[in-house]
Amino acid sequence: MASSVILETKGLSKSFGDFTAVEMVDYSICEGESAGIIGPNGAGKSTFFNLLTGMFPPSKGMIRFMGSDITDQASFKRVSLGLVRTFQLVSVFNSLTVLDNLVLAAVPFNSQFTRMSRFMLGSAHRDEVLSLCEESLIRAGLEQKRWSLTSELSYGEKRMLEIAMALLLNPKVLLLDEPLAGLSEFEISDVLSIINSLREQLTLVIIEHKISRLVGIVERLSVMHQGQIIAEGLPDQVLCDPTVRRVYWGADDQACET
Amino acid sequence: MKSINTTTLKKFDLLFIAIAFVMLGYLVTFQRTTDFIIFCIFVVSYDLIYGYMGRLSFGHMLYLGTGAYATALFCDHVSSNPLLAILAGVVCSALLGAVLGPIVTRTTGACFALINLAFNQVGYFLVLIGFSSYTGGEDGMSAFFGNLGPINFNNKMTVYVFCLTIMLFVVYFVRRLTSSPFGILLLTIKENESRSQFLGYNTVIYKLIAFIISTGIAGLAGGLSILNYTYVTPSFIDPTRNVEVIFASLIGGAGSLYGALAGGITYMMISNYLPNYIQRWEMFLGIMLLILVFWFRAGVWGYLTRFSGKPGKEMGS
Amino acid sequence: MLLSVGKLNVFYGSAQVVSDVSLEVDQGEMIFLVGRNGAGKTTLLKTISGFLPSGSGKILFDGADINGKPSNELALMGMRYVFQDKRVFTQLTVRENIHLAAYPFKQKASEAEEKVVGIYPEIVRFMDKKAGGLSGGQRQLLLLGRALIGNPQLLLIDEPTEGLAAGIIDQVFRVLKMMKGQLAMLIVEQNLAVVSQLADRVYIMQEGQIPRELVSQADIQDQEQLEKYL
Amino acid sequence: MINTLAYGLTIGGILYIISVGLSLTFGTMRIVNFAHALIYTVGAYALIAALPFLGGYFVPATVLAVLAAVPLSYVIERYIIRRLYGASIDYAIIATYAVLLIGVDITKWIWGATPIPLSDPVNQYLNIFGVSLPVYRLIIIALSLLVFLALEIFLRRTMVGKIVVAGLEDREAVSSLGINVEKYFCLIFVIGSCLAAFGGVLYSPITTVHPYMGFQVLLLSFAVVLVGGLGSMRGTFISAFVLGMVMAVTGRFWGPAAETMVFVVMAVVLIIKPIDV
Repeated sequence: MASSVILETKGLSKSFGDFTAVEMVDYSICEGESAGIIGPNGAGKSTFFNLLTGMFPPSKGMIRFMGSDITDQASFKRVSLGLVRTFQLVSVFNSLTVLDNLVLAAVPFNSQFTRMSRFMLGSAHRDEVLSLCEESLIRAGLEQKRWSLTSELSYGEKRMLEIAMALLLNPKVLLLDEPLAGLSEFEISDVLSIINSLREQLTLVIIEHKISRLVGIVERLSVMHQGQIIAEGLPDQVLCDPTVRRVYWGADDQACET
Repeated sequence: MKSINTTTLKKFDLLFIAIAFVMLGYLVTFQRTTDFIIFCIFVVSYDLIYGYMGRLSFGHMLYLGTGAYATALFCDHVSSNPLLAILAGVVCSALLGAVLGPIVTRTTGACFALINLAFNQVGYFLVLIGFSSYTGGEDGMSAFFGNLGPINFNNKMTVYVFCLTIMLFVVYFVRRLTSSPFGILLLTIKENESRSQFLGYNTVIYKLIAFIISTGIAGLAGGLSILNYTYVTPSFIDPTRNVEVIFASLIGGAGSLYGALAGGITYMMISNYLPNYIQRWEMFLGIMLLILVFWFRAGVWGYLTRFSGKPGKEMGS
Repeated sequence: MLLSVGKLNVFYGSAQVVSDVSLEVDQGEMIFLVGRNGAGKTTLLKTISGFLPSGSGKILFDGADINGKPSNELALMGMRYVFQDKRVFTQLTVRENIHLAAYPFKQKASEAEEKVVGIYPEIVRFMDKKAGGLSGGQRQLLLLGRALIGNPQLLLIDEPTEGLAAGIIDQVFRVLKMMKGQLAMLIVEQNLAVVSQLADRVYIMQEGQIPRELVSQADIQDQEQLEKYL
Repeated sequence: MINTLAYGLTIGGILYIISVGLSLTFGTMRIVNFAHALIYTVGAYALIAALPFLGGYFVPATVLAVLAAVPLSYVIERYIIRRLYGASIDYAIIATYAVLLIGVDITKWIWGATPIPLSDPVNQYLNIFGVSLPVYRLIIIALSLLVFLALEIFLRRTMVGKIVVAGLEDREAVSSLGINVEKYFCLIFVIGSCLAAFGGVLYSPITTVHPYMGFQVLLLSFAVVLVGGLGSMRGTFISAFVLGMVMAVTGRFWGPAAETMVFVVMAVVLIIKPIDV
């Protein structure tokens, strides 16, 4: 293996009552890699992300990030270590302006603002902060809308904003939960081009339904089904795996065309 | 650059507020205006946790009362220096906020409202009965401030000027606070706290900080009212009086600093002048609250800004 | 026409979620609604069935204007909505779940149970278990069976196969096939295999609108073509 | 000792009767209904108003007082609370508080602010282990057990109970079956309010009746609901008696601190087991 493992799980499980959403998942990803996770709805992909990012504690198993055990760490701690995510349903602050959303993401790990006095009493719209956000605004194509309320944005624009916020947090590993869901063809290509440009800079894990769009981007593909990872490997190989085809397309009569 | 525009505008705001309160002084007498000012400070402190952080408390009188009693006790037992006594009030309130904050700030909604109310009830009991040998129980206690150098704090005009100055400081401080990243964070805690944590913020700490600041300012209002009245009674910590500050906050428009001031003035105007004409004061308050909740949620400030589009226009009257 | 929706608009605050949607469902028809997440499908179904405040536009059911009527009245009129996420009452037993559905129609409990058993015979094994212990597939089948109690004329079903394993999807598929023709159904579905095998017609939903309607079976069975709308 | 125990059980019984209504409505609507305290007060005053007309007979007066809660609570549910569903929970809290303020003021208007004492309607004593206990208190304890059992049967055995249990979990899904959930919730609200009035009636011979009596009781019953666990009827039952005992034992040592101690217990419970509502 060329580079070191940055994020890994061992025997990670989560049950809700009788229902086991994630079962004994061993997963690992190396620095700089980009990986995809696919699987039918309800396979436990989002729950897996929620466990990784500390939305709730796992029932069993452990999570290591950059060599240290983060299984019991609070979500905000994980973010500060560089484990950042987006949400399946876009989650941005609708009551704030677009700019303020970005300001909030730009500030926490920027050495200029970590001083409490600056965080609490310095203006949120100082030039230093604004210049930090400016690049993100342009990248997300939202420079015209910086003073708009976020609730007025379209779904696709909110998705761009969410990704821009995630990037401002200086992630080492970025977890994208169905970043293309609910977007129009036009918006999908925007998001894909951003994701493509990120492959060089950081480690990516992407949950996605649109498998065809993922193939070109990820180097490795894992398939989840009923809480477990049932196949893993190069995208083309995984998609031709008979078990995967059966699970994913129900009855599997189509031959693999690759 | 828009940011420069707003800062210059905000600098004028302090001047506007000062002028408004001086005019108010001529209108309703300066002694009354001192009352108004102190209440406005209290509303500002309340609005920080209700309007900004989105937590409705029914127990904020506890901190006003703690500040008031601490100031009075300090004045009687330690030093009659008014500045030190008020400082003691602020510190005691903020300390109490720091002790109770970790318990209350992890609840929301109805629980937050009622746990605060329960603590307020405990405080009321302690003042009224528990520590009545110190606090004078139902009769309350007096505090006599000494002079501060040449300044005589028994002069009502001096108290007025002093309170106005303090209020301008508070407004300046809270405005810095609410227009900082911290202020934005408070708004996000109101909207979706768990999402803020995924931006790397330890919201537990920041909620606590906001709570402590708010309780400290409430204590300041308590201390200033001792300066104004020179006595304190259990009504300063009576939990049933919380409705006043909730009312003021709503009528001004929750979640806006200027709204809090407008609400404070409006409430004081109503409560100072209407009881002469309205016998059933509680009923009136209740009906007004219902009207606010059903039809007038944006409050005075919300409507002013909607129609004028200019923040910082004439306050009150 | 059993159900006819004309120029329906629905807003969330200032955001328009459904715009100028028109659709029709005739007696006994099985219609599918296909579109990507966030296209407004669930909102549309919930508005029709009275779970969201009425939008502007016309909704006619069985000749009567039902726009703005509360959901429970519509259910009594014969229009039933089956939620996504398989929402059974987990605190009640399966039997109680069924009885609850029989209650508003003043139907005999035993008749109601028979109705559910009719489409899902295995359910007799869990009758007295808490519904919370059922798996997703079992819940979905219970819900479908329960929706038939009181002989509705129209079912609005939201993502019946979502999150189910392949084997169970087959089972749900069989039940839907069995129900086909007996009553009208308007189904939101992302599983295109199910859509193409069952649909009489398909409405495509995109960004709150229905720009296309697929009528010919040739179009409906072209899964690759359909996939483009997901 | 036995006296303290009996006192604790009496307070516990009354607390249960009052707070179970709050627990029901809190469970159904997630709204802390401040007007609950008003209905409690109204119950007590209705008793006082009814007694002279009924020749001083306590039982028929009680029935009248409890019935008086029906129209009042219906109006509150229908025109205040139901209109605020979906809006921020704060508004419902403020609105019901406003109703409490208005109601208390009207009570003051009609009956004045002076406390009205009531005599023990049974006025007999029972000798247990050499301690004479008022029969009235024993009746209260028995009544609270009766209310508990009746509610258990009502919620678990009847169709209405099942609708409410299902509605607590998922209002929309109940509605999709053709059931008018609001009607049943309104019924529950009225039942809970009647219990509050009943509690007010039962408590008034032990304390005095005054317009502000609802405020303290509201806080106490809220503590009961919180300590018992939200939406748990059995938890409410147990915690009512536990807190009743807390009050009785504290009261033995230092009367005025009894209520305060309840809030201290509540704070401790909250520290150990935080509640997210």
